[in-house]
Amino acid sequence: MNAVHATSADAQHAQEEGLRAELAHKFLYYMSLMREVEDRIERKLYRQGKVVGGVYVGRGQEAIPVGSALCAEPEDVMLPSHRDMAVFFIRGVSARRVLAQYMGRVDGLTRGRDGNMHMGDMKAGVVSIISALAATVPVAAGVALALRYQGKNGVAFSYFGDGATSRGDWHEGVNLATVQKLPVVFICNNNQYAYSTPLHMQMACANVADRGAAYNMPSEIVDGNDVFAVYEATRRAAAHARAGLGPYMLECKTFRMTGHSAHDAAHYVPKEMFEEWGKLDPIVRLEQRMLEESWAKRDDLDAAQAAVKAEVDDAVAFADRSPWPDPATLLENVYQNE
Amino acid sequence: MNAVHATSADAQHAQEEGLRAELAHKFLYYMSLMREVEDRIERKLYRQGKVVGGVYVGRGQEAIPVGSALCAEPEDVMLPSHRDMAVFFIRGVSARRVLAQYMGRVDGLTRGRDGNMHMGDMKAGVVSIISALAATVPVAAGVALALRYQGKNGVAFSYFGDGATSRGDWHEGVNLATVQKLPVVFICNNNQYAYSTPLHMQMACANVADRGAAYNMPSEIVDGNDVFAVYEATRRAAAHARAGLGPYMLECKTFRMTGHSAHDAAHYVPKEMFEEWGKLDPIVRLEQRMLEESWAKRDDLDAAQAAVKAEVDDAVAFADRSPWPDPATLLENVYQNE
Amino acid sequence: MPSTTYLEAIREGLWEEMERDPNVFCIGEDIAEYGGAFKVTAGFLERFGTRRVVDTPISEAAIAGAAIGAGLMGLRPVAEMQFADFISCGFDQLVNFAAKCRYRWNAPVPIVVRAPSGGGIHGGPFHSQNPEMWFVRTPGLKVVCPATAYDAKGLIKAAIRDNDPVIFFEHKGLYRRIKDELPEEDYTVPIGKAKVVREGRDLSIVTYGAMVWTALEVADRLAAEEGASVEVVDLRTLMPLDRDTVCASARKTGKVLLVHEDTRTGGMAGELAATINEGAFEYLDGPILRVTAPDTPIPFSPPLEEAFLPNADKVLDKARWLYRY
Amino acid sequence: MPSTTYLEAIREGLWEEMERDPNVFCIGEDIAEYGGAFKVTAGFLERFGTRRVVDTPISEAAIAGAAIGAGLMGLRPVAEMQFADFISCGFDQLVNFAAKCRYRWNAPVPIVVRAPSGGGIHGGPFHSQNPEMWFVRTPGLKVVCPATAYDAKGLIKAAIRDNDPVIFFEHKGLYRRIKDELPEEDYTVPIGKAKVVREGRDLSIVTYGAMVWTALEVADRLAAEEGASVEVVDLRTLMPLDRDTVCASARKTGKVLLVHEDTRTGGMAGELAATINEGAFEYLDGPILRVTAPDTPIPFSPPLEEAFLPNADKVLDKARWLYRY
Ligand SMILES: Cc1ncc(C[n+]2csc(CCOP(=O)(O)OP(=O)(O)O)c2C)c(N)n1
Ligand SMILES: Cc1ncc(C[n+]2csc(CCOP(=O)(O)OP(=O)(O)O)c2C)c(N)n1
Ligand SMILES: [Mg+2]
Ligand SMILES: [Mg+2]
Repeated sequence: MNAVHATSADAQHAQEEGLRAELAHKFLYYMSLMREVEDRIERKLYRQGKVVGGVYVGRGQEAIPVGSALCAEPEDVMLPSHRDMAVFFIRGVSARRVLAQYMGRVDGLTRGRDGNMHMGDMKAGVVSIISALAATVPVAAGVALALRYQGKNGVAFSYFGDGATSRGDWHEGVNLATVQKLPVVFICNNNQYAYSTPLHMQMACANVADRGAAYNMPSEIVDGNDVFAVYEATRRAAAHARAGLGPYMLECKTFRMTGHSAHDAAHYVPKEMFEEWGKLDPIVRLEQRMLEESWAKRDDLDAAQAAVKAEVDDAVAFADRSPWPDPATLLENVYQNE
Repeated sequence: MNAVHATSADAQHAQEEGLRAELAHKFLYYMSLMREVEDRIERKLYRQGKVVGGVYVGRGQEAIPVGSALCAEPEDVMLPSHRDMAVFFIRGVSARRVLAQYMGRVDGLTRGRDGNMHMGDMKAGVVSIISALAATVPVAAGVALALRYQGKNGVAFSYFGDGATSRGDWHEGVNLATVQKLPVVFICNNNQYAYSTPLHMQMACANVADRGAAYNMPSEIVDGNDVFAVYEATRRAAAHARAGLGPYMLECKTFRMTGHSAHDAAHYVPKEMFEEWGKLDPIVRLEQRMLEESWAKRDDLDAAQAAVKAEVDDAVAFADRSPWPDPATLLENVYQNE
Repeated sequence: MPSTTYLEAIREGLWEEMERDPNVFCIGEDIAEYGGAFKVTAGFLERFGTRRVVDTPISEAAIAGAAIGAGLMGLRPVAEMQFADFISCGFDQLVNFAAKCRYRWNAPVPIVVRAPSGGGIHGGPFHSQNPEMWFVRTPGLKVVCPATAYDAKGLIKAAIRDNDPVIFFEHKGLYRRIKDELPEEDYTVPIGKAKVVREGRDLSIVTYGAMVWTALEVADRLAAEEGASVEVVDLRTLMPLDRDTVCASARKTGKVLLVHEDTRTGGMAGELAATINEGAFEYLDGPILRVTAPDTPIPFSPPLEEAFLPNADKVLDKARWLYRY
Repeated sequence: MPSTTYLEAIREGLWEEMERDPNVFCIGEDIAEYGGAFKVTAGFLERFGTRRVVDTPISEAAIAGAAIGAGLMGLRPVAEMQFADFISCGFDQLVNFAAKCRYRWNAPVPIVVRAPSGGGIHGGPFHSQNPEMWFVRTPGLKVVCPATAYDAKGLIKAAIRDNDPVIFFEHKGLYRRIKDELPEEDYTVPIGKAKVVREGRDLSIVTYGAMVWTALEVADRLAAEEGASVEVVDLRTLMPLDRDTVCASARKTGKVLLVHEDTRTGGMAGELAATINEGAFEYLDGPILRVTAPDTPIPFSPPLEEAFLPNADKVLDKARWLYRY
């Protein structure tokens, strides 16, 4: 290896390092933003009665939406589930609008017509979930069919929890996608509970990834609390799908660090699980790595967190000022031109 | 080995041979009966307009219902699909009543209220299918749950085609049965087509048995045109389920030697497939084996076939004499006591 | 007896039936250790064990199907939908399997499907629906919608003892809002019988579920306002429909206001309007009117939900108009 | 132009829309090489290829869901249910996903779900149903039930061009029985508009689907028998319902007979009875009556099916009674 080569290799290495550091900062921003917005919702706004209805948060699972959605290309279409808030941020939906959505205000993506994560925006390439779990899975197949039909090189990102894989719609959607070799990345957050139901009462196989064989679909188990791991795996999966090789599933092992919803104290979860998984907090792990790799100093991190808090302060204030929907609009838009 | 042992081993062998011969005769009887009844329906009564509506036959697949259902114990409950007519015969429902069912007469199991294989009789331990494919799969799980609940040692036999495994109900039913470790034997007749749709457009995996991994369920591929093979495999499967080890799936590879229904000429099936599989006709194979093993002579077989024809002649005459349902009964029995 | 909530009444009815009949068991999501999303089966696991309190995967079709299979075997399953809104996920099993077994092959399917329905809890489009009409229009199913704690207990017991499939709608808004003194002894409320919950001469309000309470309030207010004597009929069961009680009330008062929380088009009010036309046309002194939710999904945000739901003011307006007609 | 059957009219409409708009495609079971169970899409594969004629596994929920996904992306999927009876297997996708997207998040779902429905072909309980009311009562869905070849073609085209989800019921009994001379040029029939298919003064029969032909026969017979002038209104679309045309007819004749093949309780006739009460009560000279199938599953055996289905004799009886009233 001559000097020129060495130099260019060094440069490349430095550049890669730079990219990784940059990526890490992005990860941290989106994960922290999701954590902070959800904390405000669950621990403040909900208790203050400013957020009503069902509230489900993704505390401890932030690496999954963040690591995966940051792989998405602009043409890709996201179908997040109910613990994937960061997907919206990454797709350009502001914390302001998300908070207004939770608070039932006109600036929410559904203008008060639906609550919490039940929102979407086709201009941002995000399809809204409905409550019925896994209902978006066949819809993701249809989105992918359309992407191919339209000659786009896009991929559909279909998100769901472990429990959702028990549903018939999940099976039908995955089956159709695999038979049709559609460009879909299936992303399971296996947080080991579905509401109060532990995994072994949801499925007889040990891993969600074991379900892949039924569809001849490559399925990978990923450390869902390691955002880099999620990112790398999603890149592999998306490349596979984009290359026309059909769907690819990622099972991201993680843990739900809360009750099922804001009103559930999760007595049924053994305390040790919270302790054990608490040590694997994806944000803490990311920060540690950033410090170790010298991608950031403690001060940088503190500053980043402070900036996120400020952004969320502003967003909450915005949402709180956002008007209530006008009851006179109740009948509009059930059908077009009404 | 001394003389006594040798003798008893010989005797045992002779006895086993005798049992196998007896079994073979039973196989032949039920397979021939099914073939003959279905032939009359599809090729005579339907064309004469005496059978109306949809007619689906199991020509070429007779080994599957016969080989499996003959393993069933009295307490077991059968949930046959639409190409499993022999299950009814084995459960004691006469050809007379089956033909009356097809002809819409009062002596059919549904007294004219439903047609073809859409029939059941809980006293005979047979649950009626509904049209929606795989709908009986979750019902089989419920039947098995009840068997266990009631302290019975019975097993539910759940039958379906390859295409039915694409349905959400199939997935939900199998998943529930495996999670609950219920005594169910799942019996797939993989006849390689679902209506006009070939296997590879129905599923991306090569075998239906590959779906078993998703449920951590033992799944075996069986020569579905070899009634002995089906019988032996079903015994293994039922023993597993009966021992409390949970469900077991058999994928019986076979071929639909007709169109999907009486009005379908199956132009979409390559001719060679009919030729190739025609050579594997399960009744012909059984007869050959019976001759080879000296369980029967040609004359015996001819006599058996003649007896079946006579039985079916009688059954057709019976069904033809059976009264039409009285329109005055139309409103009865939607609810109890009406 | 201390006062019992609507929710507690259902819980008691279910519990007592489990005690009475060893064939009764519960099946659903999160109903065992967790006791159900609304805690209707809290404590059941401890008393009856996993054999009779069966937690399932998230599989509404399998829950319905397994209940049917067990019902065909002579058991008496009580299946829980976590929310009535998810009943559409197990729809085919109910409308095609359960509903038609008896008619087709004389096989009773004695199951109960409990479905917490109704709005007013800011549940939004997927946790507030009133899907009763999907089932009312499906011959072979019975549909029950109790309004009081007394009826809720009596009807859940009757539903469990009934030999046909019963869809049992529990109004979430009533769960903890409504109370009754319940008898000590075992009792049932017959399926298929409406109840005149307030006698009147001038105008009938025919309704069911949460709107019974709205109707009673309107009856009071219209009496105070105009001295009107308003009769309130609580259908209690939607299918089989007690057409006689409805028509008798229509014949008596000559004016009928139909009220339901469900959306308008294709709602129960239509069926009632046709029934009254057929059975009491000559007695009518005014058009049969209806107050219902409008034909939209159920919005989440409180001001929208409030505008969506029928309430006493809206019912009173129409009642007054009809009374003066 | 040669005479075109109802089935051929749908086929032509679908074909022409596929030619006109590259975003239109078909998805369903056995629709490609086989051309569909009823051969509505025969020849489509050869013309449009597998990209635009998508055969699926047996997965009604996936068919509905995939159509929704593609619709959200701006395509115009036409999904086929092999029989309307299987629509219950994809039910949640239609009533909860498709129906509510526009209202909730302003996302149009321009899909058409074709569903061959109706009896009279000895299909039995699972191949003869008329499930329109499940969808009529679900705000956000449109429901179309053409009775003529002309309307079938015009409405399938309108449905495909419509920006909302449309459930398109094709009556199997009409597929090959009914013909029309169709215009050469492109035309559509507006969704949401009923049609007075026969003018009359004495009595209105309001109906849709196959029963339109029964109503026309009854109109002839009652004219011959009693000199009655019977008006026949074909709803064509059930949702949005053309209440104006219905009420105008009721106001004109003062007597209304409602007829549908669907079962009685919770059927369209109820909604119409309520609508007429609200919009034409003072004009009524007799009770609004209905002739429908009874509240049972649809029996298979010909004598039972015949007793089940409404027919001209049954309609004539009620029409005569009402005429003389
Ligand atoms: C069809 C359906 N049934 C039940 C529910 C109620 N429900 C909401 S979330 C949930 C648990 C979901 O578990 P999982 O898929 O693992 O996702 P997680 O909440 O753990 O992220 C349940 C049962 C629902 N939303 N949809
Ligand atoms: C839910 C549902 N969709 C569609 C149909 C129409 N249909 C009847 S049989 C059949 C093919 C079934 O294929 P398979 O399960 O392989 O059974 P086979 O007929 O080959 O024995 C179809 C599509 C149906 N009965 N149910
Ligand atoms: Mg989970
Ligand atoms: Mg097959």
